[in-house]
Amino acid sequence: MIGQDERAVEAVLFAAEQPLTLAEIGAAAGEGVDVAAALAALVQSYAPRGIHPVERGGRWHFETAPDLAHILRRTREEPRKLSRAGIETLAIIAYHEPVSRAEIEAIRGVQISKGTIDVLMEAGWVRPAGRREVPGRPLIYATTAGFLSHFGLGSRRDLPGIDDLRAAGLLDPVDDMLFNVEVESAGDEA
Amino acid sequence: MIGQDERAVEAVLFAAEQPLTLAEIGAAAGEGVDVAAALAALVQSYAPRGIHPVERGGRWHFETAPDLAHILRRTREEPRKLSRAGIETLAIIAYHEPVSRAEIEAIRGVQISKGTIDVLMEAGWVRPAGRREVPGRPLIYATTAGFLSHFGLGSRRDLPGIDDLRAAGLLDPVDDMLFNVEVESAGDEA
Amino acid sequence: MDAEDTLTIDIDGWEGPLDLLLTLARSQKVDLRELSILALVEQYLAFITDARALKLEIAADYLVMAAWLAYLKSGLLLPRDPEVEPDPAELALRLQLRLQRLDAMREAGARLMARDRIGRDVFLRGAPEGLRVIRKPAWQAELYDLIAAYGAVTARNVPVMHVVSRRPVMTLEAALQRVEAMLGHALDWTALERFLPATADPSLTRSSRASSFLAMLELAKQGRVELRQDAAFATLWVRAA
Repeated sequence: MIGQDERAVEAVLFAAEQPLTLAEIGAAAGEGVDVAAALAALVQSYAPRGIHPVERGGRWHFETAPDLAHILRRTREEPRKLSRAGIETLAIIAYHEPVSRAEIEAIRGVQISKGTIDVLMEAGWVRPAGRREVPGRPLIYATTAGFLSHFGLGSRRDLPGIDDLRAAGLLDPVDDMLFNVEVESAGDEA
Repeated sequence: MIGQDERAVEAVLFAAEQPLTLAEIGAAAGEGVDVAAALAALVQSYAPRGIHPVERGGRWHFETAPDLAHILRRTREEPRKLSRAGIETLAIIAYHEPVSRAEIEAIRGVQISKGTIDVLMEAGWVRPAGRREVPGRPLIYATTAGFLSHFGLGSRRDLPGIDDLRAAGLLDPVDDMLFNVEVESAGDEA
Repeated sequence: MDAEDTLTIDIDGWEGPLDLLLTLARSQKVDLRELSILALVEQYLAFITDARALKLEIAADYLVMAAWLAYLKSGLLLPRDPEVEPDPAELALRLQLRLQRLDAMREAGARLMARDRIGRDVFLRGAPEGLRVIRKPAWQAELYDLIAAYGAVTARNVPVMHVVSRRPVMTLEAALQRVEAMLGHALDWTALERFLPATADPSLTRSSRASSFLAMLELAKQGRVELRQDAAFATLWVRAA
């Protein structure tokens, strides 16, 4: 039996043009609706169906089941194709956020061209997230809720392998200054 | 148990940007999918839900359940005071109903802007009451039951007559009124 | 090495020395944590030497890296000199960590791109109705406002109708009749004003004066009255002829 709360939440999510927070769903569905319980019930009742309610970064929306991609894809354009630099930069921001441009460059070992971060911001996946309080006060970048939705991540904890990488110390704050200094001084000698 | 055909058809309908014909659904869902049977199954399985697949003129789409329309279109009431043109027009309709727009203008001595009667209809106080059988067959307007209840009147006969108005001094300040009329008619045209 | 030829040709394809180092490290086909830094350094230096032999343009940062790696190599091969800071073994470890980091991010990027992505693998609702908040004006008016407004409209119209329908004038015909009738009674010179109807309305007075004057001129033309005026703007006298 489908409860009235469930029906209301399902209709709200269905009609919404944007993913909605619990509070937004509650505001639309009306007073006294137990949104969390209704969502849990919906997730269960839609599990076998061709469309599902999903949570991405604290916001909910309906999307089609991934296994049906083949029938839906043919009429659609491929989403934005990123350059290799773009993909790596996005991964670095996602796994290290917030991170400055210099820190991204330290990990990649090369300068990133001016447009790379712009492309990621234009896609709605990356946003400026303030400045690092170090000399020069560089801008730092972080990912957005749109990034989580696009890549089907409930939260940053769902980033593939993030726990292993952290345990291996590969996500520690980037400090390659010494290495770079050495390179330069070695270069001077050469 | 939800069949694979049903899942495919539901995902296709969900992702479509416009309502689809059976043939279009079939083309998207793939070879060998019994679209009509899948739609029939979907109609049944969604019947108790907050969203339904529906057919309109041979095309299918998902719609939110009609009984949930109120949560999708939330109206927020904002108190607004009627303009002077609005209240005068309403008064003329109330005293002279049924009355045409031209007659209202003749009585007011000032043209009424297009929106004035619309506002009164939106407020639920005035309704079209047929046409006057004269050349041009102009629409005539009358007040509603909502008008009577808003103003606390048992019937239109409860409106004070001209003699009552005179006794109450409401017909006296002619010069002031004339002055105000000049100002207001300028405003009406704007 | 087999890879060397392609590497040489593709020199422009590398995203910097670290990228090249990582590719070379991968060719060792071991876990990056087990990587032989010394072997990697040898590979890199050999690659740069080959490229130079082929007179390929080599960007400065590749040469800088080569110099640094040559320095690292000598540090690793020579007996440990405690005076040298930092320890070459530690530098080697740091290089290894850098390669691991870049490799990890590269792999993470590939895994991200392979996820079920919106618009490619999963799809959002094509035509959402949207949740709309409609601002509906709640029109307000009081009964007093209504009645007062009707009073205002009515009051505005009353004087207008009064002026139009009852404008006080005396027509020429009325004046002729009145003057002819009165002449029967007044035999001597009589002032024009005496023929006018008694009224407090100054506009009716003006109208009847003008009409009566015209009526007298008409009667004088017909030879039925005589007119006399002693001076300009003086009283106009009339008597039957």
